Amino acid sequence: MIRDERLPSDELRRLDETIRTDWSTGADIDFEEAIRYHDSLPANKRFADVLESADDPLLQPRAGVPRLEDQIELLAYLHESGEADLLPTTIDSYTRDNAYEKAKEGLENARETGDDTLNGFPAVNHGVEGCRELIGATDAPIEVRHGTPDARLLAAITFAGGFQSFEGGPISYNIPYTNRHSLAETIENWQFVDRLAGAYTEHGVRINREPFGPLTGTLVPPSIAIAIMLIEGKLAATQGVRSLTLGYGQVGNVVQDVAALRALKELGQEFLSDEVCVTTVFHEWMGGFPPDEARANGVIGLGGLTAAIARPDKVITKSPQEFQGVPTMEANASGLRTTRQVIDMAIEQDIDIDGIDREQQLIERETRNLLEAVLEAGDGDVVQGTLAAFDSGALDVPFAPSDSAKGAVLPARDDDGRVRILEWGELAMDDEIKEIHRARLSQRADTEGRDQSFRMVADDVDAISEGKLIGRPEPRGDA
Amino acid sequence: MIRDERLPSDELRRLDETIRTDWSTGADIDFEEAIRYHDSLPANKRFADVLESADDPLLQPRAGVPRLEDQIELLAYLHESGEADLLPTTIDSYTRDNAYEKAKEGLENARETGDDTLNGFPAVNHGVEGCRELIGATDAPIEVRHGTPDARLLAAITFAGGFQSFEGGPISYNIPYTNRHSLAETIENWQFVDRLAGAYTEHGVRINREPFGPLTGTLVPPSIAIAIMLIEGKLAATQGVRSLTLGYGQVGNVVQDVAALRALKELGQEFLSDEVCVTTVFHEWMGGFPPDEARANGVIGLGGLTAAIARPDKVITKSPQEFQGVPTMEANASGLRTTRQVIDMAIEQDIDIDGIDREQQLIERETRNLLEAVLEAGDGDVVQGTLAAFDSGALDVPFAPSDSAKGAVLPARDDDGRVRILEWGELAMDDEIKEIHRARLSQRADTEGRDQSFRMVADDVDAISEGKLIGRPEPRGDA
Amino acid sequence: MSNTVVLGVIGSDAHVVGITILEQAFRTAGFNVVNLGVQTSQEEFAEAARAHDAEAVLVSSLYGHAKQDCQGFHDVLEAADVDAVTYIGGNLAVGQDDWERTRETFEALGFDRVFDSETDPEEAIAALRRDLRITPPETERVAANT
Amino acid sequence: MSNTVVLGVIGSDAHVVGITILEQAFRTAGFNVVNLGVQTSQEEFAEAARAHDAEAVLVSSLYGHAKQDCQGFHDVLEAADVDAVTYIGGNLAVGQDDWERTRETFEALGFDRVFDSETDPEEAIAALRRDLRITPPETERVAANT
Repeated sequence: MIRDERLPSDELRRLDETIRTDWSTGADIDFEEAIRYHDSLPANKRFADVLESADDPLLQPRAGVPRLEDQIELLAYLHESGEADLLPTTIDSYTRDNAYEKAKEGLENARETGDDTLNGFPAVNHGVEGCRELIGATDAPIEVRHGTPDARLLAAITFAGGFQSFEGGPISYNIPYTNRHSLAETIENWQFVDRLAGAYTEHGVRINREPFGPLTGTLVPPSIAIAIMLIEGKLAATQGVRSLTLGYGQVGNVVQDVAALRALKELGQEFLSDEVCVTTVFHEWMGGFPPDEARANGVIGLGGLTAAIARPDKVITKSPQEFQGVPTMEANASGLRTTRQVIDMAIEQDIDIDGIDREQQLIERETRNLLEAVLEAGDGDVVQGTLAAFDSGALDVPFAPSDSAKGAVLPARDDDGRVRILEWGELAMDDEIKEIHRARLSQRADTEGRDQSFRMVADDVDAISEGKLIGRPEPRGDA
Repeated sequence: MIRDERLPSDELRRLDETIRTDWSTGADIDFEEAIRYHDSLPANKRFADVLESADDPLLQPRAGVPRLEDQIELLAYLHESGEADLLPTTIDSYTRDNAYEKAKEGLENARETGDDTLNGFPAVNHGVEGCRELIGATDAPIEVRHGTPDARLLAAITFAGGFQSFEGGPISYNIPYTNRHSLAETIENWQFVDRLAGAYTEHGVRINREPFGPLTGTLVPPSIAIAIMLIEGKLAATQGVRSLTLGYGQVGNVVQDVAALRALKELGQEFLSDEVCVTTVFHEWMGGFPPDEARANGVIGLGGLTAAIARPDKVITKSPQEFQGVPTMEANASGLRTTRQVIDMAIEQDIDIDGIDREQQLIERETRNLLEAVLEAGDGDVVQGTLAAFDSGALDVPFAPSDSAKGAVLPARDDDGRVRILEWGELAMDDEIKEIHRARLSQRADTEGRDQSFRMVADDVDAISEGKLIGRPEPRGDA
Repeated sequence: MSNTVVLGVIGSDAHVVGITILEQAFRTAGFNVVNLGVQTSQEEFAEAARAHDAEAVLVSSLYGHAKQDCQGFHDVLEAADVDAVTYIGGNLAVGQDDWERTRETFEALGFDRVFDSETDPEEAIAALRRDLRITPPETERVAANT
Repeated sequence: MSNTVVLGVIGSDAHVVGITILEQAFRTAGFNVVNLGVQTSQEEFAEAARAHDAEAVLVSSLYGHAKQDCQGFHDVLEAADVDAVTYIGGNLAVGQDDWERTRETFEALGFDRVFDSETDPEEAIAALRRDLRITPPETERVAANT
């Protein structure tokens, strides 16, 4: 039975050897030699140190193309013209599905035709050497960003290849992405990833790990996101991870977003051991964007302002071309600079908004409800508790495609635009909290002259892409 | 001696007849017929009514091209694609200098070549008929925006031509624009403009008048701008204006901007007679813009957020191409939509920032200092008081090109980015207020490890265009 | 009649928001809803429709590969003896294809109705009531008249 | 020596921020400053320089028409018996002209030094001290060494 316990060294070794045989490039991994490679990297490529020692929020875009030389060029552009502080390497979908043969064909195709036939960088196919060429050619720290339920080989190769930060986690890279993997399975996969990061850490190479906070990116109530961040943080810490960046995706209400980021930081420091350095990352709005670059820039601007007030350690930026999918590198850099300008204009200002503390207390209380339910369900074991809580619906994620989550929770915005819960399913929350949500949603229903219903949910899901925060009904009559 | 007194009807008539002879198109003005024309306009073209009855801030761009058909097309585009609520017609520079012959040549040239050989719409040359074609073809209210010290003929023609809103004032369209007109002269000019607007108002056509709040657009301390708005408002009200939109230009500090807009509204309602409907207009940042559309969008985003909190009645938007001068119509519409998106996402949120009340009190106290000095200097007469106060420097505008202002006041930002006064000249301000400013600037000086000096001023003037709010010195050494 | 509808996202598509809202809407409208979730195969649709004796099969697709995913779908339904009304909705074609052509394509594949991604759930519910000759519940008719 | 500098914006240009800051900077550096403000004619410069026995005439231009505005300027100065160092600074050419050509153009017009709009006031002050062989005040030399 899988539990929240550190994998023994011999188990790590055994797994590591098996995993390396999944694809030919696995053979090139040499742990001792990889440690020496990491030790040879200059200070400005050490992800955890750069992130943890920064005074102001650092900015990071998303970006990945199949060919090595193109990826080098893309990152150089985002670093120079986009003024990105931290760089990404986004992995292609085939690699996320462990379909390395297809990724290989796509890469060959890309090399022959010059087209981007993959939607990201197939790091497993590029292998240790390819990764190191990228690390060597790039003047900033780089994180692996993906969405891979079974990222064991990807981690083994990219760690050996010099990457010092790795996104994802057993819940956050499973529940929102797929229904093809059980939660027990991904927890086991990620125990290996975290244990490997821990092994590097023990040897002085602190690999930064970043659970994916936005989850389904669709009106996720802050306490649900934070509870999952804390669980994934705890699982990673058990395996020896010492640099953890907990994530949160903007919901668009400034007070709630600032409160959530503060709650995330405080609970992270409380819930995780003192050995772990906890930082936070704020994702600019992950829901649907307006099909208009001008309006998209407004959404990005509000994200920048929120970041200036909440001061997360890192911000993942969006581009004005978000609506149409993968942005041009110019649009990507543009999203970075719009965010930078707003942050730099606002961050020295004393902007202290009423009600942030109250909202933070509510979020923390809700999060504690969820965490207690998890610990109770697992008799103190986080892994067993997580499995049981998702199974019963005590822990749930709205709009999750995975069968591992009930998906019974439905969120809706209140009259102030904060995300509340309309349908609770079996979510472990005390009645007082439920009553607070009910009252807030009832206030909105009164304002709008309609009942609380799934219509609010549907309207809210589309609201920002249609230019508003709250999905109000159309005014009636000739107004 | 010119005083703040209503021009007698016969004087209005006499002046009106003289002014009409300044250019051939003046002959077409027929006041009675113009009243009938205004009465025939539908509700959605009545500027004052549309502005005063709106729930949320209305958006208005700047725009003017020489040819009538192009101006019609431009306004239609800004209304439809930019979703502008109120439209502008910006007048060309020759007309602002009353050089109608040159404007005529420019217009002919534009008609022959198709190029925009003038930087705006020469409304005097287009005459009453041309203006009415524009009003008739456009589905929203239109304001005349210009910068003309002697706008008497422009007002007579555009009012008769169906425009119901007219920007400018004797101080705000003189001091920041030119040193070629004395203040006494422009006060006399604008008494006519306001008296004419008042005559329309008496006949049921409420012409909206809008003093130009941003003044020099360069770190103008809020109380100075507000004092001048109140003076110009008072002068206009004396002549019979009943719809007044007082203006204020964003300084970039959210608390100070919100406080200033609230002070402007409250003092406007207090200082002006109850017969006058006072509204406010917020100008997005009028200083130097970053030479980068992405960063410019950040500046615009912060403006939108400020407007969402302060809720002025109107917002004049900027475009991402502000740096390079006149924007394309696409960029102009883009600035409108970026602003709209931020306002619509933030305006329903309860964003109550600490310290706004305190800052508002300070601004109101400063403004009262200035107004009292003006009234005292004029023995109760605002006109004479204004002339005397500008002459002595008791009232002053920083960075004003006009010899009518001392220009001895120098502003600088404090450690929070609020605009304070570093050099007072002879500005009428009590010692306690001066001490507050000194202390705030001293705090900044400490932070930066340098003395308070003109260097701060110079650094602040360039700061936003260089990506920051406050012009901090470059970090020393190898940082 | 069972008033049962089977709902799912076909193919490898993992977009769940649309069917989550559809599920709520149809349930509120008085239908029994079997929500198969995302990444549902043709066979899973057919099996569920037979097992629940469904009167309607509602297919959602948002990632642009609906045409491939639905090839032969109605043969699979027929082979499983499913006799249900079939609807499809979502982003049914990649890129700038015009909607009339898209609709014809999917009608030719055998769907009774084809909806774009802007369609409100109410519209689909109203259509299904017409197709199944169902009278809306009393409360709703009253509400609609106010 | 009088240490007097005459300062102004030439032509129809109304950009006042630059000379406002320059005035403060030169005054702080110990110069007597006569600020003629914006929209100053060649004749007004010459008259003020003669009247105040100025040792330097500093011309600012930011609207791109400096070349026209300065044609014959040094003849006007000479006619007024002004023997002063002359500097010009600002946005001296419209568009993308390269700076070296712009500098040569204005040196050919007779200016002793030509500055672009990015120049700090300190740089102009230091240059003027060199040109006039002035020693900076004691306090400033100390500050510069810390």
